[in-house]
Amino acid sequence: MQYIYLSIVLFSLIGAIIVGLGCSRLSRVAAHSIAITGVAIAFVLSLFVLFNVTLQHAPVYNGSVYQWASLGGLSLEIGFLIDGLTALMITVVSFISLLVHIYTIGYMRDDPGYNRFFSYISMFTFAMLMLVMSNNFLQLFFGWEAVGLASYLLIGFWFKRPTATAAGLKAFLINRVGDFGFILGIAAIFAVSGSLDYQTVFQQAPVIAELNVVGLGDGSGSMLTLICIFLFIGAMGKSAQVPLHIWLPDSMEGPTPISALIHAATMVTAGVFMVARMSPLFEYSETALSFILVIGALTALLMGMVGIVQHDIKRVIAYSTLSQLGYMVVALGASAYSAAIFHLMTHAFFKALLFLAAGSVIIALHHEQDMRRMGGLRKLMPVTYWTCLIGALALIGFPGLSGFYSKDMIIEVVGHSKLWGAGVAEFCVVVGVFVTALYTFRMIFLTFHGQPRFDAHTAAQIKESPHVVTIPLILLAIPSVLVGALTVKPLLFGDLLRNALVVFNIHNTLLKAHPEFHGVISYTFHSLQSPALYLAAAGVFTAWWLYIKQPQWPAKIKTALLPLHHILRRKYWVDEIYQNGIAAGSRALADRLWRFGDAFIIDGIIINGSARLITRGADRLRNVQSGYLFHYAFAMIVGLLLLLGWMYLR
Amino acid sequence: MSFVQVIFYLFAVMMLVAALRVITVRNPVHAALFLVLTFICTSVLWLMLEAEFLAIVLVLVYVGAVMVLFLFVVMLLNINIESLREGFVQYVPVGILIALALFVQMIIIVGPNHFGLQDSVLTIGPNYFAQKNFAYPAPAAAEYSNTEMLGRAIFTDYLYPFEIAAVILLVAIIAAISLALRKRTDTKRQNPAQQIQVRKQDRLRIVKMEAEE
Amino acid sequence: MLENWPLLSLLIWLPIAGGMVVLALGERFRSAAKITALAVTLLTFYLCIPLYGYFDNTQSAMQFIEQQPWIAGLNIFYHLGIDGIALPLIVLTALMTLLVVAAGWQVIQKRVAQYLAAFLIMEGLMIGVFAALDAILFYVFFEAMLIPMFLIIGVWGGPNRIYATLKFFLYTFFGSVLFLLALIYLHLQSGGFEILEFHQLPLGATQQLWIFLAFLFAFGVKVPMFPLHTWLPDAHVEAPTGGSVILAAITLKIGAYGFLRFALPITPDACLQLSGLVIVLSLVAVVYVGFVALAQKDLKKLIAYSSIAHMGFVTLGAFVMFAMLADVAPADKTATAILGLQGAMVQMVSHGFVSAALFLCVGVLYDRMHTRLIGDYGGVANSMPVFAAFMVLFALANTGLPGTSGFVGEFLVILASFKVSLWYAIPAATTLVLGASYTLWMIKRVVFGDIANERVAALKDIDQREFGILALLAIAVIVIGVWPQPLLDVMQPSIENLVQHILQSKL
Amino acid sequence: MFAISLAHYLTLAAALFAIGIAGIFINRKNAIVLLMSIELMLLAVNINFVAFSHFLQDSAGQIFVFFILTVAAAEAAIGLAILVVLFRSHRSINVSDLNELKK
Repeated sequence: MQYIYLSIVLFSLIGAIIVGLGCSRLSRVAAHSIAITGVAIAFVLSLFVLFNVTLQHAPVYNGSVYQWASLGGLSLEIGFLIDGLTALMITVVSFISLLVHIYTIGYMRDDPGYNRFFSYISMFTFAMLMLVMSNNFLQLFFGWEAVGLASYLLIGFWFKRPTATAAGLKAFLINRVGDFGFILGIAAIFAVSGSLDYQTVFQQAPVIAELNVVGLGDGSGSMLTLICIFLFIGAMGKSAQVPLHIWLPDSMEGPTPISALIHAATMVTAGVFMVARMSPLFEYSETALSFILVIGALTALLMGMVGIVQHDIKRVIAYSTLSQLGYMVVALGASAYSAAIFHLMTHAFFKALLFLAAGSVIIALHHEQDMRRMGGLRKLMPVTYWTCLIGALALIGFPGLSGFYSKDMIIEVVGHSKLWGAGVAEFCVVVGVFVTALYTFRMIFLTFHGQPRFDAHTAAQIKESPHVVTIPLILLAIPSVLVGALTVKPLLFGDLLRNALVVFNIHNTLLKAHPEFHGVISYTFHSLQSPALYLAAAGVFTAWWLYIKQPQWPAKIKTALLPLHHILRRKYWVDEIYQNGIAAGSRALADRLWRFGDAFIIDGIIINGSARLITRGADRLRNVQSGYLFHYAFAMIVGLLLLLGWMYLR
Repeated sequence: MSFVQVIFYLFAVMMLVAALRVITVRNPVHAALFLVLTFICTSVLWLMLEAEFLAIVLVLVYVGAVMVLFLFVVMLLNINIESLREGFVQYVPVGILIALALFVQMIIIVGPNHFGLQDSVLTIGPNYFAQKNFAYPAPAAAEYSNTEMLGRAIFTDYLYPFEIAAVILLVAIIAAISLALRKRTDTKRQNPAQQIQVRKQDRLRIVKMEAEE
Repeated sequence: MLENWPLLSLLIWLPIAGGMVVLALGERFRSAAKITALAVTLLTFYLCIPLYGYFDNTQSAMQFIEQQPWIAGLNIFYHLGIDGIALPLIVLTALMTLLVVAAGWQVIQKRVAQYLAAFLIMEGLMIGVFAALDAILFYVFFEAMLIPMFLIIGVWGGPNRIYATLKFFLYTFFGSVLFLLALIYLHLQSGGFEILEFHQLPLGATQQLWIFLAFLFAFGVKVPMFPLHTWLPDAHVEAPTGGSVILAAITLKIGAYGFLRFALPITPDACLQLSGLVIVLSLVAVVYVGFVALAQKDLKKLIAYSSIAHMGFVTLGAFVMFAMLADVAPADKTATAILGLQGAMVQMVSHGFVSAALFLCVGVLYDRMHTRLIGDYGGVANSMPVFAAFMVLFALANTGLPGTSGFVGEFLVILASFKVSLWYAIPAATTLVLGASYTLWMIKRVVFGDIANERVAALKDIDQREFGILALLAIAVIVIGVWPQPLLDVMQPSIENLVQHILQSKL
Repeated sequence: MFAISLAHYLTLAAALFAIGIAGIFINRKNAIVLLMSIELMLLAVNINFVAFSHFLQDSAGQIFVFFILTVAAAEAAIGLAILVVLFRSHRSINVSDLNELKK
């Protein structure tokens, strides 16, 4: 089995390396064949592992591959932990990655960086697989940073565009802010437990929970809370939670397959996955859970609202991603880790679907992304339309589709949470349902319905995308419909994740919401009674009213609610705060420090100052050196006199 | 006053006077000649101290060679004496003052009592020259040879310094020659090597001319 | 067969002799001089293989010992020997000189033979510093090393080279004079100059304090530590590429090596007493210098400042365990100390590779464009794709990305400092953000973007020679990042031994 | 009996030395006389050596004088050679003109 686990990661790595090194020499067909083969093998093996874990109830595998470093009694290893959570994650990751690889053949057909792109996405897949399969914090951090790197390279893929490189840099730096917290969290774990191995650390969790932080305030802060918050800061960076979210919308500068792969389905879920993986630690700290709950809820609502006013089709989906990530984080905060993972999985499918569908529209319109210049594409691109509609319905939680189960569960569990901030969170997620439906169907209606808003010349050229694009869409549409109903039982109520997650009874909101599970059908009907469904319907109706029935209304509403619209258009000025406050501030600080600290004080006063002092002193002293022989003779004789005098007086 | 004392005082006074003249006469040639006189007086005093070899060397080498060199140089160079004597009078008082101070100090410090050769602390006066707890050395035996003694010492115990001194002298010779030597460009002389190497075409030029009518 | 050879002496004197030969060949036999230089560096590097092969990394004692009386009257010996701390640095030196000779192959037009000879002699002297077990021998190599570097910057340097060389020389010399004073004092106490005897020498608290301050100045200048660092950017900016590479890769390490070889074991109690100062200075170097790097407009200055920030991690790792509370269990203390010191050592080796690689990259650009200003570049990736890939890789290593060597040292040091105190770990961890900011912002402005001007458009991608040099460094950077264990294994016993020694009070 | 004691010689040497010093001051511009004054001072030292050698019955003093004579001869030779060169280039041996080092 160990070799199977190893091959899962290695095949995608080998693909990345071969394509990357042979970048300019390999033909395009060879490049994508190699990369796709690597990921396909990874996917097949992951599927095998998943079956092994679910159907044959294979025991949890926890073994090391090689020793990375050992020093002073500390052993750092690279190894795998394979349980239900990992198996599920690797399957989702490799599946979506595989589809994105295939889709890329069509999407990037005309791009000069074709081979490079395949190398990057294969490397990204490798990094993400390393992250989820890790059995220790070191490897987790490795994968954590490596996906950040891949996203940096991929967002800035079109490096000639200044906006793209800026967005890549921004993504990396914001992620680094998160990693700053994350590495401190890891260091804290090491400091208290002396190990970086999951198993060892989790076993010590009860002990760690008793520890207090030395040197912080009055010494009564809980060490575990500190660790959890540090770790969660890492998750905030990677999963783009407020206020570290700003990189995600900008990352839409990258090619669309990347938006699907990284910024919808996999990388951004790393934070959610990590918190779920760390549930044995987070369970001990209610403070940290409250913190998570509030951050998630804020992200869910605020980012969804921004999505309503976006014109760029990809940005709408990006804000939707932010909002949905907020939902997952809320679920984590409510200790419903399995619900978060469940939503992570369903969201991966339908959000990848939405992105790829949006990409399909974008290629058809020759890289036009503004929805104000779309419309009426339903007839022209039927496959894209229908698959996109499925994705949208799944996103808003249409009964029976995958998003319905996962999102509804999150809303329910938040209602049962007793933590501080749960009330706010519940309000946010419930209102969020309406908002989600509104922006999603606004996008659908603007893009596919109504009158075409592009010129006839363009219209004549529009045709359905090639098979390499539509097949992945269809392949993603299927799980978007089915996966929720099929997996709700094993994921939420079965024991697939039981080995991986730890939930205290006192926090077990899932159990409170559904003491018993009577099958998918009754569960579906039970959920039909919840207000969420009707809010979603209201959202769809509003969108229909505003953008199909009365298209002049949005402008009126906009003028009526101008301040609110302004706030949303400016995205709460967070970007401006970062740009003008933090970035410009630190640049100015850097400049001051350099000019004042280094150039003026150290170099100017201390170094050159002492040199000047010596020069001046020497200038004075130099006059003694007249150059006349008799002056020196005189000095010698005076010296002789003094010497003799000294000898006498001695 | 014994004969020895007469000789000593005679030559001592002569030496001091000659030395004074060295530094005060206007003409450097005279100064050099007075310096010769100083040396000669000194060599007499050294004879009295039974340092015969050094006394003779002083006359032969110093007077005979070094001082002649001085005279050569002085006469060789066309010296403008007047410019050199600028400020002469002005500096005389300072010179005398410092010389006196130094003299007093040296008498006190380098004087005999400082080396434990006299028992009193400091007695400048008639007793200053008296030798107290320190015997006069006995006159040397008849067969004693100062030269032989020096020779033995130099070629045994002081061989290394002797060789080094020789090298120093050699260096001085070479240095002096190389410093003072200069290639004169305005003299006409023959270079036999070049003369031998001369070929016909260097000297002979055949010019074709039209025959004159 | 080779194990009985005086390998260390060979490693020291072979390049020096080679340098003399190259010097003698001179300008008239340019190509012969170049080939000789390359052959000598290759041979020297080849000699490192038996050195590594016969090195026994299970024991902490000095190995390959050579001892001859040198100045008997003062008990000064020609005493060589290495342990696990010196070995990686010696190998690094040999490798870097090889690369520098290769890098200067076509670039240097003026006085090639002298240029190469300076590097060869420098190589021998640097290896001598790492191998010396006699303090005076160490000092002689330590000082003599200044001369070739002085010439390299002063003769082949940029327009402001005189200022830079003087600053470099005076700074270093000031420190080393104090170092000499400390050595003389130690000699008066012990009667010899054996470094290993100094380690055992019982010293009082005040004595240790003064000796430590002398060491702090001497090695703090070399490292360089925070307020003593301003010579480095100037020297780097003016130095030719090879000079920068050696300066960053090796000479900075000599400062840190001095701390490990002298300051820590000779004056452990003073280290304990002043550890707070050193740690604070190191953290200032990380944060303050990180910010200063952000403001730089000159590529080399930026990398120079980044070097200072990275060397801050070395001193932090070397001193952080002293700040542990007294009531911590000894085993815990030892473990943290090993973690910090190993981290510092790995950081040194890694920084040797990464900064050298970055300076070589800048050199490649400078050779083509003759400017170091970031503003003159832009969109280099368009005309030099292969080079851009290397430069991005090294930049990422500079930001401490896991999987590259830059990560290992920083990670270990951050782990160790958190173990000591939260307040040391937080500023240290800011390097993740700051390092990424200044490095990648530079990359964005230089490598990415559209072609900035026609000069950039006309750039030719790297040739095979440059490719080989950069590829070698890239492999080293990745191998250490993916599997640091072999490197750690070499150092482990020596570091354990050092830790045992320094955690025992001499009082 | 009032024999010639060591003190006589030392006093004489001191006087000679003082005259040499005075000579340096008085003839501060004439390089040749400066050299002569130096010879006077050396001679004074030599007298001391010989006198001590005689009164202490130790030949080392005379040996030393021997070497001093050697060195003094060398010094005089080189000094004069320098003077000649100097005169050739400056047309003067005035010490006040010799301050090139300062420039």
